[in-house]
Amino acid sequence: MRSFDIPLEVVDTNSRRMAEAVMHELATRLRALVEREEPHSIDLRSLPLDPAAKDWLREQLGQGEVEANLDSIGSSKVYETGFSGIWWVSHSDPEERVVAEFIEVCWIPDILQSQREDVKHSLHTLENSINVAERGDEL
Amino acid sequence: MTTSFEQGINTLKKVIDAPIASYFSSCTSCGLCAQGCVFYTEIGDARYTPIHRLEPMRRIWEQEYTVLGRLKKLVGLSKAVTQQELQDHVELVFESCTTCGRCSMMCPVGNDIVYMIRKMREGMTAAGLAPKELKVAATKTLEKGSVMGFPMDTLEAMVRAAEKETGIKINIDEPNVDYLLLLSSAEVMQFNEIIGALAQIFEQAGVTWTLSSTAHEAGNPGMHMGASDIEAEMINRIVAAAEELNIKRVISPECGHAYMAIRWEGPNVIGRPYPFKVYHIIEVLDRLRAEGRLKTTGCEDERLTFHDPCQAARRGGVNEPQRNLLNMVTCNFVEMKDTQACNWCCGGGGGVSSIESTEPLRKKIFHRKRRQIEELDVTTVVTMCATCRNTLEEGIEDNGMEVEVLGLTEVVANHLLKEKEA
Amino acid sequence: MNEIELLNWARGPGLTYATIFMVFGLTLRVIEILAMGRDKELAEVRASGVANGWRMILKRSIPEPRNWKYITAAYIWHIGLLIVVFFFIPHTQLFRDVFGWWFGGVPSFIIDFFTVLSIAALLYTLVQRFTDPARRILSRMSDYLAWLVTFLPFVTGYMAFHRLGTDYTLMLALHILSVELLMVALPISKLSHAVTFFMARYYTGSSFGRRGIQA
Amino acid sequence: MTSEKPVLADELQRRGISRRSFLKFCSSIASAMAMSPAMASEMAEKLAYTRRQSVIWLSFQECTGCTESITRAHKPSLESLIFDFVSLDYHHTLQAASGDAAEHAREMAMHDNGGEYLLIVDGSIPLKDGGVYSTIAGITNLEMLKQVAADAAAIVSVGTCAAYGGLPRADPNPTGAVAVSDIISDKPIINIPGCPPMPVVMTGVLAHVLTFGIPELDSLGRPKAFFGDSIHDRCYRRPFYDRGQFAKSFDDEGARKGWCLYELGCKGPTTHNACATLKWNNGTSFPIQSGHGCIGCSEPDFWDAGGFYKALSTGADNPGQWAGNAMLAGVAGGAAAAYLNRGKKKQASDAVEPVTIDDMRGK
Repeated sequence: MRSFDIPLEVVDTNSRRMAEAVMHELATRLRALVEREEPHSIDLRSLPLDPAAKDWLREQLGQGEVEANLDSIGSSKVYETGFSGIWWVSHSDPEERVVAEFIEVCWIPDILQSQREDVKHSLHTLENSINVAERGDEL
Repeated sequence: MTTSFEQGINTLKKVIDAPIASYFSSCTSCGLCAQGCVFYTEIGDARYTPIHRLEPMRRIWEQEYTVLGRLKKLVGLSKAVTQQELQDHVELVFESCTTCGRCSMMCPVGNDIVYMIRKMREGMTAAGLAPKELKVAATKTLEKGSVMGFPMDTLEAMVRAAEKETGIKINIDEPNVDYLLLLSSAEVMQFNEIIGALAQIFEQAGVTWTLSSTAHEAGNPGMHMGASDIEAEMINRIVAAAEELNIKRVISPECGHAYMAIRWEGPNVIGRPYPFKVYHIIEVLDRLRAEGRLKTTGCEDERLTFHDPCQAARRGGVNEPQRNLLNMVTCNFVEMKDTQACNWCCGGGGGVSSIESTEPLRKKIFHRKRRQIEELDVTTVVTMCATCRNTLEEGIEDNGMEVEVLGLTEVVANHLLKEKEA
Repeated sequence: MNEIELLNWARGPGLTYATIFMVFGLTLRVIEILAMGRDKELAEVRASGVANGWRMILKRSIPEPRNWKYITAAYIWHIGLLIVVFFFIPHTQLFRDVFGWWFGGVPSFIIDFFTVLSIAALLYTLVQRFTDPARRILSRMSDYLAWLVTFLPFVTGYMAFHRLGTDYTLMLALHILSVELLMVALPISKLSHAVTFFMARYYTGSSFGRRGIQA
Repeated sequence: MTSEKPVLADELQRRGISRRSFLKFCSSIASAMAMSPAMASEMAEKLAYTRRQSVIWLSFQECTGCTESITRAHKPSLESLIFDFVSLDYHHTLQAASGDAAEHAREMAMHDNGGEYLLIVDGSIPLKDGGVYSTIAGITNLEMLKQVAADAAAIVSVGTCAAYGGLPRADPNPTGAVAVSDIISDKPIINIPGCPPMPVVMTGVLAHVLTFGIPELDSLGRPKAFFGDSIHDRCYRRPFYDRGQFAKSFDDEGARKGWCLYELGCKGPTTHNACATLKWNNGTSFPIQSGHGCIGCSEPDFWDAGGFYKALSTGADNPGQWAGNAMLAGVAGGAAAAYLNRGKKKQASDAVEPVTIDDMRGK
């Protein structure tokens, strides 16, 4: 018998209850976002959810209109769930293993936003390349 | 010897044996023995907790016979038993304990507490602390041959009277007969109709028997007191008489402590087995019944109950014979709620009834017996111990109850099938 | 010394010392008692005392209903103690390790039930020790200490199992230490009745048996 | 000196690591440390404006497993980014320089960053016989530790050997090995025990030290973020424990079904580490998941806890082996006590005179 033949799933009723609690929390947080502009993020690793409970949660939330893939030292996948304002964010490392997973309640997840420093750097690069092109034209 | 505190302590050291060591080792101070004790339950004084009565003995055991106790004594953690302490325990060991042994039935770890009380009395007596009434009774028995101090002439006169009444010859010092009958002083003085009754029963059953002029007293104050030497001397007289008359069976009369002394303690205090067997009179009658030699007629139709004497029933193991006989001669016999091994003491045993100062205590504890009798709504209580009978009669009178007390032998005799009728 | 070192000590040398002390002490006590001897029975016996001696060992374990007020709590925690000590699965591991064989365990929720019950019963017996006059007059300091060393393993065990109080490692160490305290107390206190009661009952039972008393 | 160094943000940009990647790194670190997700951007902000931290890494009585653990990833992992954030000025296994040049690099770093450098230690320090059992460049470990620690800002003890003495300290401890904390008491010490420690823990702690300072530690000097829970508390097999379903051997039905390994000696209940949640080999698995109980490697004295395959509830030693002798001694003691008791009893019995009628009559 190989070690990966050992089943990993344990039916744990506590885990399912935890997933149900997450649904309630999301409702509260979504209200806070609408009424008070308060974003929130739930770290899924900090919750004792077994794979079955996580799947259940994923199923409940569904998939919405937006889906984005990042390529930044490993991939990241971000999609809006069936509930607008609730996002599922999962980060993988270069070996495609999930290293962090969040459910974010926000208008748009930070990680999708262009970062000011990156933009500044881009601007610099862009201007440089224009200058180089122009100089090239002059030549 | 000259009794002294030292003699007492040495005696206590002497009597501690493996059972006692195991008992003290096992006691968890749970206090359940108190629930068995009639003195504790009726009077409610915590000092009457049976195992508490043995505290000096426990300390001697611990200090002398356990490694830990020796150490504790060495470093002064454990105080030696004092004379005053023993003195204070006279009340608990003699005056408020009838050695009925009911506590021994309650103990969850199985301690035979009253076995220890008996041994403790041994030490107390060696320390010169035995109650004076018991000492007087012992003196009378040793000197006159009977607990109450009446001479043989008195008994002989009663025997002759019984002969006249029944027309049956009663032997004294007759050798080679089936049985040597012992009597207790209480029977001779108060319930002497027993002699005639037995003569009739034995006559009918075809049993030969005799009394002894040198050993007629079954009672043994030596046992109550815990003076084994004195107890042995009285036993030896009986053994000598039985041997001299070449009798193989000795009958202990309707007296609980006598049965305990002669049947169970006797061989052990004299240090050798008997050349004869000992029976309680009720055992003899029951055997005759079983053999069909005891023929009775009719039955007592009064509603009656039976009081099991502690030393014969709970401590002596005579439980069935009395019931067989009762079923033979009574038709309205009801058992007490607590009976046989768990019967409540009448309050007079263990020498307590002979100690004058205990009268108020006895009056208090009799209420247990009163309730036991009253809840049965009987008119008669039958028993098979002269001391119980006395105590019951006294208590019943004190409480103005309308209940009659009878000895079982007498009840059987009353229903004996007469020759003519046969 | 930190928690894990304390636990290692408790599981290692501590347990060994406690076991040695307990076995040595109890053996000594048993020999000490047996060697006191008892006189040979010279009266003609009705029956051999042996059978009734053994019968008494079992028979006195049966509760006497008339005393229910005084014995119920004690029975509960004694039974609880037996179940918890000998049938809690981690405990069965210990016994299996020591003896090479042991019974199966029972599910933890049953152990939990008996632990709570036993703790409550023990508390009640303490109340009784203060309130019942007979028990109070008999109680010496050693009786209260014996109660305490019996009580502690239940409480520490419960707390360790439920991750209550302090860190589990420390709680487990305290639990094992409290049991070791109990083991040390066994031969030097009235707790030795756990072993000597066999003798007490046997002696009484055999002497009763000889006289034909069945009780 | 340090102020002349560029801030991390510029370094990263120079290496082509986007700010977004950096944010992602911080998110995963914050998550691993069970910090609130909101802290991730704060950490990113702070980290971006720190300068590369000078680190001196001393290896004493060790097996290099700790270094292996942290550097073993085949591809550059997210966690290995941390090495871009620090300046590893001395590490005698990893550095290119050797001999005097290496020692010189250490002295330079100490000189240039006095009071600010971070000291990382792996391995225990032998004290016996003047510490001769382990020396570097002729300097005993004890000596070197004291020297380097004197001007360090903080010390990180990596691995169980440095944190608690580990294998070298196991009974009978022939070299007199001790932990860093047994020698240094005037500097903050963070213990990252484990044999070896988890790479992500190392990364997380360094990131925390660089941004928020020294993390909250437990009584054994371990960051609570990683060592706050026991393996057992976070074990996915925990429900089997609660239900009393235990594997009895490594090849029985229970083992195949993935039941609890308690009876097979798992030390999960008393072991504090993050294996059950963060897992090893980039999150692949951890010992219990692959069918072996936890051996408790992140706890002090784990080698001396009675064997990896003895259940936690059993004696570490075998208490039963002494029972026979204890009983014999008890018999001997009992016999001696009995002899004394019998003598005493006989003496008392001999002193007792019979009670006679004269005693009854009184004087």
